[in-house]
Amino acid sequence: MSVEYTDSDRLLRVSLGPQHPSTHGVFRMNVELDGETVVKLKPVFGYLHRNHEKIAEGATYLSSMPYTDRLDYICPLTNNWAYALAVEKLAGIEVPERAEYMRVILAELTRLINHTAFMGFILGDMGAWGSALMYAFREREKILDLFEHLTGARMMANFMRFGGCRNDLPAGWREQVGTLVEGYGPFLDEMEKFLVGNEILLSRSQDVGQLPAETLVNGGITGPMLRAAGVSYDIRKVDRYGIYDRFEFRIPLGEKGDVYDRIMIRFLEMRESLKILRQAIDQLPEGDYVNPKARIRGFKPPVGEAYGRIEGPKGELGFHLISDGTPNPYRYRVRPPSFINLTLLEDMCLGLDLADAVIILGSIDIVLGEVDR
Amino acid sequence: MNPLALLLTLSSVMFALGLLAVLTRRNAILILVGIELMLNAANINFIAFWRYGPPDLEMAGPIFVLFSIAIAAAEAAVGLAIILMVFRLRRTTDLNQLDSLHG
Amino acid sequence: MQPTSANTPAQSPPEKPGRWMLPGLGLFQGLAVTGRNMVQSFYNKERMTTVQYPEERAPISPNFRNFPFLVYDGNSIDNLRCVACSICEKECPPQCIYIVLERDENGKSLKRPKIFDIDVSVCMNCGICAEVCPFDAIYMDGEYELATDDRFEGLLFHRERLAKSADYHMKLRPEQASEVIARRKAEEEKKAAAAAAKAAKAKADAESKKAAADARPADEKGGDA
Amino acid sequence: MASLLILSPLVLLAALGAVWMARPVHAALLLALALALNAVLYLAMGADFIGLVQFAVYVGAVAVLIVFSLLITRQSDETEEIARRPKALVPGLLCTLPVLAVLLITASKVPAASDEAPALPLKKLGEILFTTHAPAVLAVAVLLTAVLIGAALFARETKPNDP
Amino acid sequence: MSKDNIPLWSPEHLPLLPQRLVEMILANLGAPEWLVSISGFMVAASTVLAVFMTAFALLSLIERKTLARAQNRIGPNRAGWFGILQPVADGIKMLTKEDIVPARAVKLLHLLAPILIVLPAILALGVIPYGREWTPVPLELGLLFFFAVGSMTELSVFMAGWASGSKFPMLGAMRAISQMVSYELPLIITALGVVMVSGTLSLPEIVQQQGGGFWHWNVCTPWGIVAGLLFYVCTIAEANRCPFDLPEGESEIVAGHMTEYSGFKYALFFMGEYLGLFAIAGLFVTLFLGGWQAPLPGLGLVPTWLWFFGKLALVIFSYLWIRATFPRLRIDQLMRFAWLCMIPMALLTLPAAAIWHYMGRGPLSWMVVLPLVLVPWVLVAVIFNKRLAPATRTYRFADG
Repeated sequence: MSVEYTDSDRLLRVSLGPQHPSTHGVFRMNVELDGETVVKLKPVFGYLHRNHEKIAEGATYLSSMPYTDRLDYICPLTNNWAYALAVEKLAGIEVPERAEYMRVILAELTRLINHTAFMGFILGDMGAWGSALMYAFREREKILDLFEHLTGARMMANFMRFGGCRNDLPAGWREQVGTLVEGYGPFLDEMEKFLVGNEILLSRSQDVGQLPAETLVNGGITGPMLRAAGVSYDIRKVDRYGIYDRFEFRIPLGEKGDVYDRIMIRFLEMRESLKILRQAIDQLPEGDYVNPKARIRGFKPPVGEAYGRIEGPKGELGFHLISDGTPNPYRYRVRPPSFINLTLLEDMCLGLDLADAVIILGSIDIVLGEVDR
Repeated sequence: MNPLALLLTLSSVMFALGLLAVLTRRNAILILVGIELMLNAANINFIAFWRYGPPDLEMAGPIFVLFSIAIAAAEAAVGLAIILMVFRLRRTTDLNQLDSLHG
Repeated sequence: MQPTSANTPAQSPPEKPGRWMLPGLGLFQGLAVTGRNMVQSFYNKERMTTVQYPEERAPISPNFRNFPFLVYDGNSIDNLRCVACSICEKECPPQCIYIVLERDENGKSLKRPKIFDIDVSVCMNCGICAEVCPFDAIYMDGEYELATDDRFEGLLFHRERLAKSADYHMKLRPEQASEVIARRKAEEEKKAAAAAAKAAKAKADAESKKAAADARPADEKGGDA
Repeated sequence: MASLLILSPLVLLAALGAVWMARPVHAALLLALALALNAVLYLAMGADFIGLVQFAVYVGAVAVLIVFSLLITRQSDETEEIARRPKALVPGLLCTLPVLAVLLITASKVPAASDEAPALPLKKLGEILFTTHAPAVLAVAVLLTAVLIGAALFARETKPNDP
Repeated sequence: MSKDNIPLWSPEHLPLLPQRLVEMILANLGAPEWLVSISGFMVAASTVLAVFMTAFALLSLIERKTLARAQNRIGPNRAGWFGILQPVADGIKMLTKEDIVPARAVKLLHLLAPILIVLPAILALGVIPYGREWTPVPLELGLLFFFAVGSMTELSVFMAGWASGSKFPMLGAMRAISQMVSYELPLIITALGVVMVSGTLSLPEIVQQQGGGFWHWNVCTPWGIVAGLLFYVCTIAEANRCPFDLPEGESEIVAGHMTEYSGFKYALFFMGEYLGLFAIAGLFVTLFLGGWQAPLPGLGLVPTWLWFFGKLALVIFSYLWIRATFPRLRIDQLMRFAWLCMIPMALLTLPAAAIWHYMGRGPLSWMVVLPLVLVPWVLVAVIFNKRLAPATRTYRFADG
């Protein structure tokens, strides 16, 4: 590394990343600083490119399922669901009711995981020495234990199948989720006390990184980031995919769309997720966990095209599939929320401090596995 | 050797060096460095005369040095603030380029 | 969609608009939380979840899956259930399975793998092989302490390393294994009845074919290798 | 005496470096060294209080300020020709040498040094400072306050981020 | 020597024992006076150094343990019982690591910086009174010496940042200097209040005056509460600890001025930081918490240095606790806090201390001085509440 200045205006060029303590993976920001103020920021990504889409085009439909786990490795089950939804649309497969409920439970648990971990990460970015992260991971661990019990893997679940789920709920799992949901509220209270009243956090996060709602909409931003700016857009309400129309829940909306709002919106969303979970556990019916007509071996969808999208914890997660009737998709395309949310990073950071850029990046909540695919 | 003479020689040379820096440096901040040297040379004199000169019951030497140090600190602060202001406006501290008052 | 305002205290941020809060109170709230955690981590199991790994182990769910293994019946690994149909090889997402069918001298399939290799450094524990196998021959193992300092051979599991008895399966996942065994038994019985009828004819066929195969054993061996 | 003989050349060397070094940061650091050695000189002469104040103010504040403004103005790695003007050397020396000559001649005519070391009682220093010199102290206090406010205003004008 | 009539083995004099022994042996061997005093001084200095090196090793472990507990972890517990050998393991690791010097570094300054950061910390530790009998260097101008020496740290941080020839260290050095300069002002001003009240710069003397129970400590006076609190905040900032750890804010500028250091030089930085922490926390204890004075009269049996180290441990524990909880400030907030809050408040403690000094201890002076410091405190609180924490937001809900 060398010290170099652009001759004209004597800016300091700093390359944050690809190996830097707060880039959430191998991400790089080429920042030009005037003092500590960011005057230019160029995100550089692709260090974690794994050729996911092309590999999927050469593999059978089922073979791509475990790869979707690895897109956003914080929340694999929503990825599974989005992909399964796309294939089900493509092939016209019905999903039994019990499977739908299982999916909702898993997706909301995943949302809890993601938002909880987010709280820890954002505090880490702000410089709190890991306490919040450890509390978050302590609770996340409980959910991961549930996942392990159900799917056999803590993170790389590979659980959803076209037409349902891979296996039925083990005995007692439902009750375990019930106790977890009951215990989660107090944890959120504690976390909120830890975070939200803290004056340092308030002064660090308020009025930082906000953009007008129009810009966000034009930029294709989705998820908590968009809702923090006050735009009511949640695919669970818009599409009502699965059985989300059966549950009573609300969409929290922010005021300013700064980092603070993004944190708070995620808190409120977790509380809504708990509500959904309670209802889903109560209503969970008996029945098939997978459509008995769905084939595992030799699955060939008809010629066609489908786009399945869900409200992932980070935003709209979509899979676009084109089938030519062979066992492999002709075209396979992911719409990753973190990647598209990341595109407005520079606009959010300009004119702010280097330290702000770091927490803004944290507040976007990216996972490089999904950004680079 | 007479310690007083030694110290006075030291302070004279140091003063001369400071003067040289003020006259030959182009960088405004480094001119300030020269000024600090000159001030210090003067301070050495005060302390030297207090120590080796005729008895100084009122301690005028040290007290003058105290004032001198206080004022030097103020001078440095103001000087650097001005230089920084100029730098912000003109993006340079090179005195040869700061010639907008030049006819 | 109609926006409504927050109502319950748990769902709105702690500060109410216009309320004067002592500055620094939030900091003390945070200190209280960490302080509570600091003290409670000494006696509260909920707070201190760390497990000292080599000495004590967290309980592992019976559903936990790691790398696949092959099941054989009885005591000999020659009785692998696998018939080397290569379905798993084809479905395996990272393509870490390599199978070669064993044939007899006549080139006739013996319906068992001559080579069955899994490169566990590539395998991603997805369990699709176990799912697609129509012969109940491959299942996911729960063993997880497989670290080795040999990056190449040490992580390439051959048939001998992969094969585990049906009893092991029974011990590992009793529910799944007993279901599988019951199903296999039923199938076996059905098959046995059918096979008994055919047995006499088959025997005659086999003898005549064997005579033909003896004539050209060398060819086949070369072809297999 | 021995300590003076050892220290004086060191002070001079450091001062010479501060004047002569091409890179501004080197010059500033050598200035800090010269000032610190100066403080040691005061200590050696028995003016403890002055020495420590010199150290705290010059090394702790003035030198740091100079160094910091070098950092801010991004001159920390400039080269020789920008830092100095060789053409000015001759006139500079022409002006400096007579001054030096006069000073040295004066210095050579000093009376013999008294050998008894005067004491520097802190309490008495304070009393004199705040009785005899009270108006001067007040003036300096006003000056310092003005400087504090002025420097703060100067510095925050364009960018609130920079101190 | 006059010390001979003091019992050699009393717990009060335990820390002085090595010095005494060496002096006694040398004197009995017939060594000249100057040799006796010099070796005695050397031994006294090494005693302090040994004590604080041990404390440094212990603190590096205890810090990790405490943070771990606050985060529901166990912390290092593999090297030796309770992880007690962890500092040794760390030390061996540091020593055997490759020492990397960047190609663009200015070699001499790069080498000098870590040394110059340890030096002032050690020097500053020398003037603090640890016990009634135990002040390594009882200087008349102890407090001034402390600040004079402490101000050297800024230059060494600058040297480290600049000499590395790299960007993150440079940013870190800029942050460190501006932070240290800004927080040194309130630090010195609040300490001035103590000087005014005690009428001396000698640290043992200041402690001596706080004797007779905790209500005589400087922190238990109306101006002392405010000054002590401000001083405490400044010590955190001067020690570069969370939430003022911007100079090395690892999520932003990797490790600040220490980014390009490795191996033993890095260990030196680490050591300098911890020794500086001891020094500044020790100064806080000395100035405001009564130094080695027992909290209640009648506890004469306990050796006084135990009280000092007990208080020091408490102060340092509070640093650890804070570190486990708080996020980091931003540089402009940090500066604003220093210049708009700390310095005016610190200046206000001076007249309060003066009034207190002239009115003497008593209810009347409480009634006069307390409002003098409380009113601006509340004013600043109101202003800050308005400006710094506009934390009143309501969230709407859209339900489908």
